[in-house]
Amino acid sequence: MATLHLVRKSAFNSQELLQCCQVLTSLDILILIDDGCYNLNHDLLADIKEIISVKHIKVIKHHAAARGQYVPKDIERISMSDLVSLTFETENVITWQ
Amino acid sequence: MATLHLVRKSAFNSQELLQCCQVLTSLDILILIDDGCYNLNHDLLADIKEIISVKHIKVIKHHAAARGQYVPKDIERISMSDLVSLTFETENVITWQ
Amino acid sequence: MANKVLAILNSKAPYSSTFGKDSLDIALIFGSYEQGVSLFFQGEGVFQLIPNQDGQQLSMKDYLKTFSAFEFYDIEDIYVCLESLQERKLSNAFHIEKVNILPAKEFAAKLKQHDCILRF
Amino acid sequence: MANKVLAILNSKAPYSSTFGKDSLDIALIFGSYEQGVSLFFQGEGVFQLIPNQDGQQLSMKDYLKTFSAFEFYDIEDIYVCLESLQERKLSNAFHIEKVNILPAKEFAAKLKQHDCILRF
Amino acid sequence: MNKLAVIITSPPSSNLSVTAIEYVEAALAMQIDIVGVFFYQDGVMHANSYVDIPSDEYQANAKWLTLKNKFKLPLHLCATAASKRGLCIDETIKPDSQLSNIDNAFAVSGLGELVELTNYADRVVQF
Amino acid sequence: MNKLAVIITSPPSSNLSVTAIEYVEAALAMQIDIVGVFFYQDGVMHANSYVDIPSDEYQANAKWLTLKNKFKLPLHLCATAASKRGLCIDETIKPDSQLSNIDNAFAVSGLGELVELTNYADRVVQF
Repeated sequence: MATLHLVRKSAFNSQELLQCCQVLTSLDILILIDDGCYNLNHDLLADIKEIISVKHIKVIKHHAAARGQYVPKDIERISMSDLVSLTFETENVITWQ
Repeated sequence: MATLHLVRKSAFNSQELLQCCQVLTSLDILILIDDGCYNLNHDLLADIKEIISVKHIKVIKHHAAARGQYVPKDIERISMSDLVSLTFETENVITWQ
Repeated sequence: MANKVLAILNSKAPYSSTFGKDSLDIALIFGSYEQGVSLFFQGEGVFQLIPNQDGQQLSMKDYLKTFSAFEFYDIEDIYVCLESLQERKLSNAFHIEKVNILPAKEFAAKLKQHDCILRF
Repeated sequence: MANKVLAILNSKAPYSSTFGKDSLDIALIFGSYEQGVSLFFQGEGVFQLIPNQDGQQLSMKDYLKTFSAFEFYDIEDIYVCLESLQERKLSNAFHIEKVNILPAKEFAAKLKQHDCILRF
Repeated sequence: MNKLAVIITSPPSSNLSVTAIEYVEAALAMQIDIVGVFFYQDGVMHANSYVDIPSDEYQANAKWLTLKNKFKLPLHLCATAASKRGLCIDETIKPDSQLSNIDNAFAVSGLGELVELTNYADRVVQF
Repeated sequence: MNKLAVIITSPPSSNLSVTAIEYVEAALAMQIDIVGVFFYQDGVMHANSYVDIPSDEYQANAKWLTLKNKFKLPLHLCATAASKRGLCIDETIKPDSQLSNIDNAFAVSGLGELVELTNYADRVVQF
């Protein structure tokens, strides 16, 4: 069972990413979206990489770019259409907002 | 110059108390109000006691009681009228919400 | 056709926002339609379960009292995250009965069994 | 009679909420009334100052561009909390000029000199 | 065919709503069957015809009307959430009357509609 | 005499508004001179006469009317914030007309009013 996690908030100011991390399992996919893009530079992302493969961490491309956030090469930048596809490639969705 | 700080949020889920702590100086007064009452049991309160006297930490009595929060004996429980008085006994106010 | 089973993940403290009440309304509707619904409490959401609360002191209608009607609505799967309790130095005393405390890993496993997960 | 001097403490990231824009509107009104106004950035608020942002990609009118008009409105006291930058691993590059980086203690001292402090 | 239900809880003044609308537009462009969009909490403000956003800013409310007209997208408004936020849920006032401030693209519903959508959809996404 | 200005940014559906109103009531009872209450951001919803909260819940909007009538408390509404949130800031519609949803206890103002209040008050408190 893979869950799609949409993280919309910054871990620098709220617990959403931490709580997501608490329920994350190895096949899950994590999407950084809206202010969740600030998490690209948060230390918690290292802990998350120990639970899921870095291939399973993705960021909405224009959301990161709008916020001036540098996206490391190993993190995939996706579009809204990609996000729609992922919604049906996983079994359920949790929105962390 | 004493500032009155109204902390309305829980430090377990947001940075308001930490940010308040960053700008707190020795004569300031800290009021735990609304969800700020949950901070009665947060570790950050110990750091705050090193900056201001525990006499300068107060909690809105019915806000803590409504939330089932135990108030240690050394922390004064105040009413809304007390809060109004404190507003004019200090030089300015910051609402952390 | 099997009915979908809903999980509601409660993440907000009870009084300052309407999230807890908005979440409860959904749980009760699903219950009254005889649709499976499980409740999960994590982070600040655990404050919805602690004892000795009294929203009336805040001039509110205290929706937490309605939690005692869960059994009537066949809402029996109630889970709270152990780590969230520990972070807040909370005991296992709750204002309703039959709350299951689960470590994050088991909490996650239960949560992910649901077809639909809403978070409030 | 001396005019009151306003400090605005900005604490939210720029795009997902309207706080940054709502705060800016107040700053510009005070500026246009020739009332003293100082701007402080702390916590997530520091993201309002970083370079290479582009709200248009979010289909927004990018209010951050208006920050370049601060000098025109005689808004010259702009302070950012050093600790907030460090927590977020941010450098001292900003999209406007003349931003003063202050350690928390000095940031606090400047802030508390104001008669009225609003936080957004 | 993949069936999707969407729940909107962010107000139109927030950029979070732009994200939701872009997601819905992308799904429609991919022929996903959106069985309904349910507006709850502050999301109900999307149905308020009195909302007046400056013309050079994003017009979330108008976007929903366009999507409704082009794709027959079902838009459901939670009546309880709406009446708490100044939408005129008065059954004696018709949606097309001058006195109603509810856009007539929206169907006034209850949470029962959310039960239906959840049962019918393969995925439910909250924005 | 101590002069106080209050800024309200929380919506009536939130218990944070109860706190604000209790604070204002306490100040009035202590003969504090409240030079004005300024409603901004989601606070403008307090002026929406269409807001309909169940009768057994706290009636924030009605509380403001009572305070206004009893103490001549000046209530100022930020027009820009209000029009974005579905209040009918149309100068061709009078506040007492059936078409306006702004409670006539509230004066429609701009941010300039906030400058005045800040200048005139000894303390400004934000809720």
